[in-house]
Amino acid sequence: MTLFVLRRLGAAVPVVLGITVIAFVLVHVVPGDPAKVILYGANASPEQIAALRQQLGLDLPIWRQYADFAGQLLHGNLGTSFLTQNSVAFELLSRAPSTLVLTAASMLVAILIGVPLGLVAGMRPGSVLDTLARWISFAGVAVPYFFLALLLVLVFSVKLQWFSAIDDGTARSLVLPAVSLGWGYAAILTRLVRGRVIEELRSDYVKAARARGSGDVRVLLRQVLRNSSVPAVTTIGLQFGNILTGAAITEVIFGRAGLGSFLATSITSKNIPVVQGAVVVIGVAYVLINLGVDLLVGAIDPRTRQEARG
Amino acid sequence: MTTDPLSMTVATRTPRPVGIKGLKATIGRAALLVAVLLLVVLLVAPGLLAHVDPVATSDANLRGPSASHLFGTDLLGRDIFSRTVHGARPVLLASLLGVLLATAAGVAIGVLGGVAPRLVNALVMRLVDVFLALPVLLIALILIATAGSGVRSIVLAIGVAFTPGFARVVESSVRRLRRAEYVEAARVFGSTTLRTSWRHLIPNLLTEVVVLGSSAIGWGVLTATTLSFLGLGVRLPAPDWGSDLAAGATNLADAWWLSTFPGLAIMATILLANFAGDHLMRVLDPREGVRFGRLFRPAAVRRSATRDGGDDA
Amino acid sequence: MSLLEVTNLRTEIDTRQGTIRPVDGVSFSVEAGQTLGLVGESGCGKTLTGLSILRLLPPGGAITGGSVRLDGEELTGLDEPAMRRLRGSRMAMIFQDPMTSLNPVRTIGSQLREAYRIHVGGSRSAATARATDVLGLVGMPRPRERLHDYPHQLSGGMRQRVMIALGLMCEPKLLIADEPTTALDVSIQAQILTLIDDLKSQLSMGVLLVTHDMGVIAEYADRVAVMYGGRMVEQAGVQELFEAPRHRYTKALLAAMPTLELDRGAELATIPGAPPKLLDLAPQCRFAPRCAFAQDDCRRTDPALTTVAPDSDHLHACFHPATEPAVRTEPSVPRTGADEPRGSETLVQLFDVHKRFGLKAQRPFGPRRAVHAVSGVTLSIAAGETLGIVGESGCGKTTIGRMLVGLERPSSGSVTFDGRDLSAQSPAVRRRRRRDLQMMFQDSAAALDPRMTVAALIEEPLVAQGVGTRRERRDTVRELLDAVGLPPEAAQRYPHEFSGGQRQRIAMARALALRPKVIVADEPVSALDVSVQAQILNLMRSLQDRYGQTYVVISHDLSLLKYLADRIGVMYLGRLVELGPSEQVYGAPRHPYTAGLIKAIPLPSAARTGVGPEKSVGLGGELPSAIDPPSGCHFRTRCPLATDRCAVEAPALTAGEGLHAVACHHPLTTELLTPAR
Amino acid sequence: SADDATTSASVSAGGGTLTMGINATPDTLDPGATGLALTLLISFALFDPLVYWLPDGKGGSAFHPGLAESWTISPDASVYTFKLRKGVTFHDGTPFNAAAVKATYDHVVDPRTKSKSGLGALGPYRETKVIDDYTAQIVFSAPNASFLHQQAAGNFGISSPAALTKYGPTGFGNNPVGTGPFTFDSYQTGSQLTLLKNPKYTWGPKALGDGPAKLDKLVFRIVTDDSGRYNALQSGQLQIAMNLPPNNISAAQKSGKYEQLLVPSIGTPLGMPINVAKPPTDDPLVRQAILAAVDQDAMVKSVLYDVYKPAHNVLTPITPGYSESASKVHTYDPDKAAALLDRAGWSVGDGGTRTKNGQKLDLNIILFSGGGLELPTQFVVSELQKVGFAATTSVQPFATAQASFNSGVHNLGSFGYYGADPYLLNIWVNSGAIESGFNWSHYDNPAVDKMIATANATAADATRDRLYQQVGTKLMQDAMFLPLWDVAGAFTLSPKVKNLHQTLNGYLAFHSATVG
Ligand SMILES: Nc1ncnc2c1ncn2[C@@H]1O[C@H](COP(=O)(O)OP(=O)(O)OP(=O)(O)O)[C@@H](O)[C@H]1O
Ligand SMILES: Nc1ncnc2c1ncn2[C@@H]1O[C@H](COP(=O)(O)OP(=O)(O)OP(=O)(O)O)[C@@H](O)[C@H]1O
Ligand SMILES: [Mg+2]
Ligand SMILES: [Mg+2]
Repeated sequence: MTLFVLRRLGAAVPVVLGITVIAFVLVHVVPGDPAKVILYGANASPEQIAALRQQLGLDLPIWRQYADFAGQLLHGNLGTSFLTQNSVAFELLSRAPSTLVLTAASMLVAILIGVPLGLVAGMRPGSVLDTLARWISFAGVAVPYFFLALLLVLVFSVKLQWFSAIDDGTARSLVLPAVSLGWGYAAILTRLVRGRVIEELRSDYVKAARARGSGDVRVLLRQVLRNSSVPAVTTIGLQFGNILTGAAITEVIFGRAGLGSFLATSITSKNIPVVQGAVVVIGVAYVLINLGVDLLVGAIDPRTRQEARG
Repeated sequence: MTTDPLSMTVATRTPRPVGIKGLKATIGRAALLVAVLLLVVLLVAPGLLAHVDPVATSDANLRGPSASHLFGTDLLGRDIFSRTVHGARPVLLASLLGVLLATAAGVAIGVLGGVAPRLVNALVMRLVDVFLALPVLLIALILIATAGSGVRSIVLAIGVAFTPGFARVVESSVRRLRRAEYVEAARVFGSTTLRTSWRHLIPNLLTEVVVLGSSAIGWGVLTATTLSFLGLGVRLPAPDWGSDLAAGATNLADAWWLSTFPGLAIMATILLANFAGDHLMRVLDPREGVRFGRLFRPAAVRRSATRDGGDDA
Repeated sequence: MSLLEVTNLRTEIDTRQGTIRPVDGVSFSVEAGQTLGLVGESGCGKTLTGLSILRLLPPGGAITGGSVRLDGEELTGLDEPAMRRLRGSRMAMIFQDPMTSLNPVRTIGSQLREAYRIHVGGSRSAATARATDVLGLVGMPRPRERLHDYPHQLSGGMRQRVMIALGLMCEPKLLIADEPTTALDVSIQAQILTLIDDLKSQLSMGVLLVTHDMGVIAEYADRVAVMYGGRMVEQAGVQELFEAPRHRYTKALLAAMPTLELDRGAELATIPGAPPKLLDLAPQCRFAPRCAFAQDDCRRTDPALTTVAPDSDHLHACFHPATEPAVRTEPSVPRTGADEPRGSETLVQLFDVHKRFGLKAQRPFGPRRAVHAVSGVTLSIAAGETLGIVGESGCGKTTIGRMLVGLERPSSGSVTFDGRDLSAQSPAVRRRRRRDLQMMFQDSAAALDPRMTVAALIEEPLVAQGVGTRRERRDTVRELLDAVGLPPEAAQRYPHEFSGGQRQRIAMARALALRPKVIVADEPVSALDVSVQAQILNLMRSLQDRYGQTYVVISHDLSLLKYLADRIGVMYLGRLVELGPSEQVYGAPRHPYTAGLIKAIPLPSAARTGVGPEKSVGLGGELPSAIDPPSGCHFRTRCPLATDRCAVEAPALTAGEGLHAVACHHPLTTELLTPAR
Repeated sequence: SADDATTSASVSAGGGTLTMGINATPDTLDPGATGLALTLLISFALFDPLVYWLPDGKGGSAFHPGLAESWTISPDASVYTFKLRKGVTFHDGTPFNAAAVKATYDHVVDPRTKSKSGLGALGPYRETKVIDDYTAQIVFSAPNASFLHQQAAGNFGISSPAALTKYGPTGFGNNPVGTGPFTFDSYQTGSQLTLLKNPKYTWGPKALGDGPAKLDKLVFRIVTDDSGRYNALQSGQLQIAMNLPPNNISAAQKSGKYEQLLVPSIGTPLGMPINVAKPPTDDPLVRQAILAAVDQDAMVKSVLYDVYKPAHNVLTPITPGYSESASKVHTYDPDKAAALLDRAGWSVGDGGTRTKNGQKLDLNIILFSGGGLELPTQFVVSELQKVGFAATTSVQPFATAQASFNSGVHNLGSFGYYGADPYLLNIWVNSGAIESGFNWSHYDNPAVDKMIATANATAADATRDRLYQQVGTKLMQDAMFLPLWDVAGAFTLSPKVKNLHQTLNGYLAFHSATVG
């Protein structure tokens, strides 16, 4: 197991390195002068701007800038926000909990809706329940989450006043954003789990289990459930980044201070260090989460461990 | 009402009345037919459906849906029906072209990665991994911020953001196909790598790619509208579902029609794209080439033909 | 009263194409302590008969008539929960593929316990104890430890033992074994079948042994039931059936098998055509379209199962049964030119060829490991001969074949063709050279690009090599199609529209397109039914007579090679352990391994069954890992004759005077193992 | 949470928590460093300036003693001397004196502070002299008549020198310490800012009330989504929602459940700078035609729900130096616009779009996203189309748009600037600010540059105002800006909220505010 983790971590190194390069390069491609961004509103003279450019190291050749950037990264220093002059690490960290909570809650919504629905539908393909599940999943993928969020607020907080319209720190205020963000993924999971269940139910070992006298429920719980949860787990891992950025709009609508919305505004206002920091953090988080997913899949399916051992 | 590809390949548990089976095929075909027709009309001549100028303002502003304005009017008195119809163009164009771009790039990178020697493969696929680790919206946002606004940027954004996912799938398929015996067989009689790629790999990838691409269109629509919802890549006052939805968002309580119709349009498009994609997946037997004449033939009839042939002497 | 009595059983499956009747009025019975062998070609309804007894039918399937009685109790009327209580407790079923029939994500212990606790209940520890016992019973070494293993950690043979153990957890009265050894090597097959046989008498179970292999039936069944097209066509005691088959189908089936004692010069008898599809069948004898003896009545009415004599237990369903007692009615046509001496000039030469496949290191920065797929094979192949390579799964047969045609490069050693080392030449020359070396793959469905027409497929090598004009190529395609016995219309169709045998013909035509000097055929018929297998083997031989190419035939089936090959090379764990003319290798094997292999082959001959239950397991144990092969002689771990010397010194392949080559310190000296017929 | 409990419980006149929804995230809480006008709103609660400048309630404005009891200005407007109030302490207990004034101003010009608007507003600052403990003198290297206005605008709230040293030039932004009516309690990044009553506060200007603040707690809740603020106001999570979109303001007004406070702001109106360097808007006739073609009054009615006031000038009416006559230079007259275009050689082609030498009369409009001009611009475009213009509008992220404006690829952009003194025009039309500043009209007129410089060197208010009026008129005549509407802070509030005061920059002062 440790071996597996080590190998995976080793494989992740070039990816993380690549992420830092991308973070660095992509942002430099965006037009607009960072010095001007910093001095926005200061009515700065060209000389002041030039001085600031020099201070920021923007006059250095690009590879030197990257070397400095990477060197700082190694020390855990993600730079200083152009806008607030606070450290990027601080800015990200102070917003991370809210986003993580929202992301986790959405995933929970997705799993709690998607997996049972998929199981039930897959057990009886073609049944009324299955048809229902499939329509739900179709609708789930089709409704844009931002539109859903708007509708949910209008109905459940403005009209019915069941949930608060903006975040107030309570779990209750998490319900609407989590549902609007998790709904689409619930739909995806439903489809995946359903397909997998159908496939598993057709497999030889299920036939063999039936030949030993296993009933439907036993087959579902003891034979199929574990195998069928693999696509759910891997999908969540792969979609992690997308859920996180999907949170950007949801966060804005529900007045949550989170990474997603922060990242979006930072990109549009060309707050370079923040974007770089966030890209690196998101990239690394993605790598780590998928490592965790691999471990989890390994725990579910012993064959994958074997494969990794090679 | 099976639309799932997996359940289509097996016999069903209980014999079902032919009517429902037929209906299922009909829905798939109808969805595809409607999708194609709509696509053509919306892209080529939206004016056929809505002859009111979508940007023409009038004094009749903020009117609810009525006979003269099917979907009502907005703050500037523009006809929402016309805006919804004409608004399809940027979204569809962006998602179709974007997905097309991603498909082309993904296939190119995937095939390259798949047939290249180990070192090149590692290099290419690591790069793909890097982009895969970055969320689609993030890539899109950065590109929009770079390339400025307009459909072109959204196309580019979707193209770039979707490419790594495609490349990954294609690469693993190529690697699988390369081990396929018929590809090895080609090596035995001395087919060059280039020829093998062209004759065997790419044609056999095609179905998969078509299916992948059609299922990505829904995501493309969602991404495109998300970007324009954020006010990025928008050209005013041209109609656009995302930005029109966003513009009406504050009016949802008092003038629901402003956001609702663009929202429904997005939903319908994604739904249709998914239906059509599912149908494609069902009718495009991986064992045969993509022959488009086949798309509108009933799936059941075709499959039985192949089955019969398969076991026959 | 029989243990199991099946009367006039009918099963239907509703599919999109219509209603399939895979079990159509089948009757038979199984006695306690007896094995009923159920044979027939692929798709004739054997599996579904077994599944119908358990009532585990595919979606859309239902039993529509007849009765199934277990110990006198009628099963067809039972509700699902009652059936569930029976499954696994009073009757158990073993499936063909042990790889897929075990849940990959659960330990075998938990799967064994589950079977027990469903029916017996009881504590976990009781279940564990029982599981350990049963694993011991099926011959699993160190059963307690194995309980924590996952299926993928076991070898194929061990997995099948687990499957059997699963069946035996509740001591069933009836065991249905559906092709329990088809996926396994002969040596393992013999072990497993012997095990089932032993357990049968030990537990006085009734066994329904489903197989398509007449040899297996002959050795392990007490009584035989032959199915064809969903119907029961013949039933008899095993000896009676082999000595005096009545149904024309049974007779033809027996004749089509290449047997060890079959003369190499003879051509195999074939059954034309293919089994019927079980859809919308006309009321006629289902074998009639393929039967040489069919007459009008056969085509009008479906014959019923009747006894041969009033109080005989030999039943058949044939209007014109065979009455002559001989085994072969269709005389084996002597093969023309079979005795002409083959060329002796060396065409291909392998010299000390090694092939290692690198594996990932176990630890990061740890030593890299490798599979030694082939280690030090030296071999020369003469022009025009047929060389057979035989050995257990994983011994490196395919790898040798792939190196011959250049799909794989040797890690060391050389492969020379016409005296020139291929790997030393420029890629362009090498590509041209490929014309001379062609390959036929095992799975023709996989080896033919599904998107190309047959014409395009056959023409492809010519196009790739830039041979001929378009017109010439078209002519070649037509000629080749004719040569392999396919109609010209086939050219415009797609591979999936053909049967397995026909596909193998297409593959053959393609391999011939470039008029190669050598064709390497990797398991060319192992995926085919006996009747079709015979067609392909005959074809291969006739094409050799016509075009004079050299064959290297790779197979795990010694009897097939004995029939087809001039010389046989026996491989074990990457090494060539014996090499010689096929009669000699078979008739007087010098390596203990070869002898064991031969012994393990189940024989369908009446003579053999007459010998009685001399069913000795040819080879014990299993093939060791190719990553860390045993030191010295690789075979020593399974060899009854092994000495200390064998552990130290690897024997070289040497030929004694008048004897063929063997790599053994203690070669056998037996004159002939089996008497010539 | 606990906050809500207090809110609902506070029915009495004093005490309680007031939660206000603001529409943007403050970049920093250091008013000296900030680049966002919004931070100045918070700065009025935490800091006191030397001199307050407040509306007089009659459309005018007046100076009130703040931390300075009196002040004198040298005739050339380059030396300002302040007599300071005694007995004032900072929130951290540090006594207030001249050293604090010096520390505050030196902090703004410290490069490490990376001050944005403060640095710009301060002008040619040389030094602060500590004459004695309670006399401070601020010296400029050039005449700077705008200073007294500027120092009152919020950027120069006097900061605790102890805290400045303790937290450093950037750390102070997270730990603001002033002398204001509220003390800083906590800031949840990007989410909310909590302030507590400063019980010692007795030195506020009489115009804003007596003694310490009435509220116990003042919370600024960041809700960037427009409808989010309105929703939260409706669900009772906010008592004040700032800058709601006009349709919601109008709906709130109609509902009768909320009160509406519109606080005019000094500075420029919101509008569209017209690029005088890029064809076709390099032609003055075309620019005049644009100004004549757009009916701001109609736009305000239809798109802004009549919430704001239409603008026709480069400055808002309450800004010193605002010229009444400049507002009359252009009036809505589409016929005149057509005539002007005819005269400029643009003739009507097919489809109604004018052409000249085969060239279409096409305008490239660039907006930045979230600038609030999306809908109004579409109105403008429809007006322009009526007289024969064609236009393409693209919306870009702010940083991208800024780069476009500086490079001058646009014909029309979007702009609005808050500034305490008409000297802000310098930022906006100075020829030195084209490539890197805010001169998005690319207006290059040395004469105007000089007039503004002269005005800023003139201490006498009347003379100075006159000079600015001339500048304003000249700018309007040159048609380098299409004004749309006057910016104002819009506050929709629950009727429970009372005793709010307005500031001149369109914000509120909470010195004597109460809830319930
Ligand atoms: N699930 C199913 N749906 C439809 N037809 C089926 C199904 N399973 C089997 N059949 C058909 O039933 C017939 C008998 O199948 P069965 O599996 O019993 O054959 P078999 O004799 O066991 O052959 P094999 O030797 O290939 O295992 C075949 O023609 C097959 O095509
Ligand atoms: N590409 C490969 N990478 C790693 N190991 C391989 C590879 N190809 C073959 N091997 C290993 O080499 C050994 C010999 O394989 P090979 O396929 O030649 O055996 P075989 O005799 O043809 O067996 P079978 O009868 O199962 O086809 C096996 O242990 C196999 O696992
Ligand atoms: Mg079978
Ligand atoms: Mg092999």
